[in-house]
This record gives sequence, structure tokens and C-alpha cells, in this order.
Amino acid sequence: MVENIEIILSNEPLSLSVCQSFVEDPAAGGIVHFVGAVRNHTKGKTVIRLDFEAYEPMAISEMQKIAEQAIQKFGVMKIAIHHRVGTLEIGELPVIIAVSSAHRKAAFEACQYCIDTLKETVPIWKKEIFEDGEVWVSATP
Amino acid sequence: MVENIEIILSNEPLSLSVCQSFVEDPAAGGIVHFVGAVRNHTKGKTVIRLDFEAYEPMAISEMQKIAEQAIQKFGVMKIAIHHRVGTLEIGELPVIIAVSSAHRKAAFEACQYCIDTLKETVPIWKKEIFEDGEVWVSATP
Amino acid sequence: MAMKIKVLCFGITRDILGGFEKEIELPEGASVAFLKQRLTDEYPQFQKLNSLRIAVNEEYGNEELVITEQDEIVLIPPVSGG
Amino acid sequence: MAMKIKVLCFGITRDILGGFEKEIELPEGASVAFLKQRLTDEYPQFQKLNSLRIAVNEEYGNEELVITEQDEIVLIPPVSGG
Repeated sequence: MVENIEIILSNEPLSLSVCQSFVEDPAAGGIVHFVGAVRNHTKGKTVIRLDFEAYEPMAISEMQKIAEQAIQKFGVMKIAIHHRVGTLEIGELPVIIAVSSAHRKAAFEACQYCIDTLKETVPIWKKEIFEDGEVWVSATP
Repeated sequence: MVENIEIILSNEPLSLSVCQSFVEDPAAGGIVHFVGAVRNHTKGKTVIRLDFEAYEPMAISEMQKIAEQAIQKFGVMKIAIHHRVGTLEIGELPVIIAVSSAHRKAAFEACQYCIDTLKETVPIWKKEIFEDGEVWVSATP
Repeated sequence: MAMKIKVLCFGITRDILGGFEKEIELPEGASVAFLKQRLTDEYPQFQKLNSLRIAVNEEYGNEELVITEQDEIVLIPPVSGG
Repeated sequence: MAMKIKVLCFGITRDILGGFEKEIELPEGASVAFLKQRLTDEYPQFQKLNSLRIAVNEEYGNEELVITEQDEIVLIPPVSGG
């Protein structure tokens, strides 16, 4: 069987073209990518950088589960989920999710399902570093 | 004002990273790409290649309108729509649509709106070349 | 009074009319709807198309729009970009 | 009978417990719910979190799951990947 899921946790910059290459397939007519980016502000405060950490083995197994669920739920072909850990500057990419499918609607739905679910279940945490302090995102109200 | 829309019709291969670079913005937290790809079969028949042609000035102005509507409708930041013309082999990319947004839901909706509308209104035509003939896609029932 | 208009033909309409650029004689004051009717009468294959739109000066023209000799008239069969 | 379990602390839980790895004494047969209650009693800051899940051997454990000394126990405060 051809491998149809690629999960990567990496300290190095992520590559959109690597994700695209993994999901490409002669039978795929549509590919949808979600690319996260580090914004320069949040709730009106200026962000200097973000620090990401992961409970790595479980982060990988949870991302694998999400991709398997998405393939089953939406009937898509291949999924790549690449996530950064470590320190990220403004504009860097914390996550890329690529989904290929025979038809585009399923690719959009599956890609959105993957990023929505990743943000709920995958044990990865980010700390926002401001000029005057830092905060674990979403930890407290 | 910073240019927030880039429309390109091209004879040369399209580049995902060029689209990504155009839509990146320090205030953008999410970027969604739709990438079309030439499939190797359609309705059970093997496709050899596709020939695309466009009524170029109007194709460009219609794509511009779609991007403007999407920005207004969904409140997204920047949109790139790049479309190929000429002969494309299996696996080549006829279209890339990139949308950046502060928040991801709007980026998904705007990107899907752009490709759905493009397929309805933009004067571009593709002919599928089979081993035993050719057909203008969608022209007749 | 008659006028001669030039129509540009893309996709399958080029195959039907047998060329990219065609001259067609219409009565002065003819509308987009009139041109469509004339084409369908002259080339029955147009009836088989899923749709036929006519662009006038790079915009989709509504059926009542009156055509002049100066307009750029383009036949738009069902599109299939993307 | 008491047992000593080791918990690993990520994100804000590391700040609350003051370290990545903590040893905690629990009665034998203690459940995930028991551990959560013990943590909340000992570290009132846990009450301020939007959520606290506990992973047992790399899976989210339900509240009734019984913990043993051999399990890998990890505190999962609200996640914020992506």
C-alpha cells in the first residue's frame, strides 16, 4: 500500500512545496493547503515571538489519528500535517496541512476538519512573548 | 494603498511559493491555498493532456472581480489567483488561489468562493485530449 | 438598415462556426437575444450547448442589450477553467 | 498502600508545579479523577485553567481509569498548536 499520510514535527522551517509534493497524485484533481502564520499582534498587543513545545510522541499519534479520521470521513486521498516546535519569529509558519482529493469540496472540508481538530486535541502549546511579559495561549480565560 | 490582489494568466508553470509570498502579511494568521491539478482520467477515460484557452482581457477582469467580491464578502486580507493557459500534462497545475486572513475560517470560505465562482464565470476553456479523440469540457451534456 | 458585426469565437463555438473571427449581418438595433437566435437558426449545433453567453466589450451582456458595429462581441460557451 | 507516580508537566502546568517532572504519592488504585482532585487541592492555580486533561500512556485517559506506577502520566493543559 502506498503511504497516504505524512506527519512531521520539526525544529526546522516548514516547506509548502514539500507538503504539495507529498500529496500530489495523478488521480487528484484538487489540493487544499492550510498554512498557519505567526501574527504580529494578538488582542491589541504586539507579539515579539512565539515558543512552541510538544509532548512529541502523543502529538504525532494524535495528528496521525486526525489524518486517518479525515480520510475516512471525507474520502480524500493523501494528507500531510507538518508542525513546528521551538522558537518562531513573526511571519514564520507553525503548521502546514495539505490534502489532496479527486474533488475539491472534500479537500476543503477535510483540511478545515484537520486544523480545527488539531487545535482541540493535539498536545502542542505556544507561549506568546510580548515586550513586557509572556503568556501560555488559551491556558486561562 | 498596498496592492492586495494579484491576478496572473500565464503560459509558464505556476508557483505555489510565489502565491504564498504575495499573500503573506504580518497581520495574517491563516493562509489557504487551492491548487488545481490535471487528473489522469475523467469519467473512466484516460486523459493524455489538457489544452487551455482564455479570452484573456475578460478572464483577467472577471478574476479581479471575484477577488474583490471575496475580500468584501469575507473580510480577508490578500488574494492571488494564478491561472495557466496552453497545453498541460498530467499532474501540472491549471490554477492556484491563495487567500490570507486574520482568522482561518474566512480564508477557507473566501478561497472556496473564488474557485467555485471562477469555474462559473471566468472565460477559460479546457479541451481534454484522449487517445481516441478530444472534447471541450462541460460544453454539452 | 443592416450592419456587419464581427464575433470572436472561443472553445466549442470556434468549431461550430469554423473559425475564430466571423462576420455576421444583423439589422440595425439588433439585441444580444436577436444575435443568439440568429446563431441558433443558422447553426443548429448551438442547441446542444449547455449554455451560450455573449460578452459585449468584455462584460456579460444581458439579452436586451443593443449591439453596434463598434462593440467587441464574443461568444462564451460553457466555461471550464480551474 | 501508597504508590509513587511520576507526572510530566507541559505548558503552564510546568510553571504551576515548578518543574517538568514531579513525583506524587497516591493511594494504590487511584483514578485519573483522584489525581486531578489531588492536584487541584495542592495547587489552587489549577482552578484557573480552562481545562486540564491527563494523558495515560499517550492517550487521553477517562476519569475512571486506574493509574499504576508503570504508567506514563502527563498533564495536558489547554492545547494551542497550529
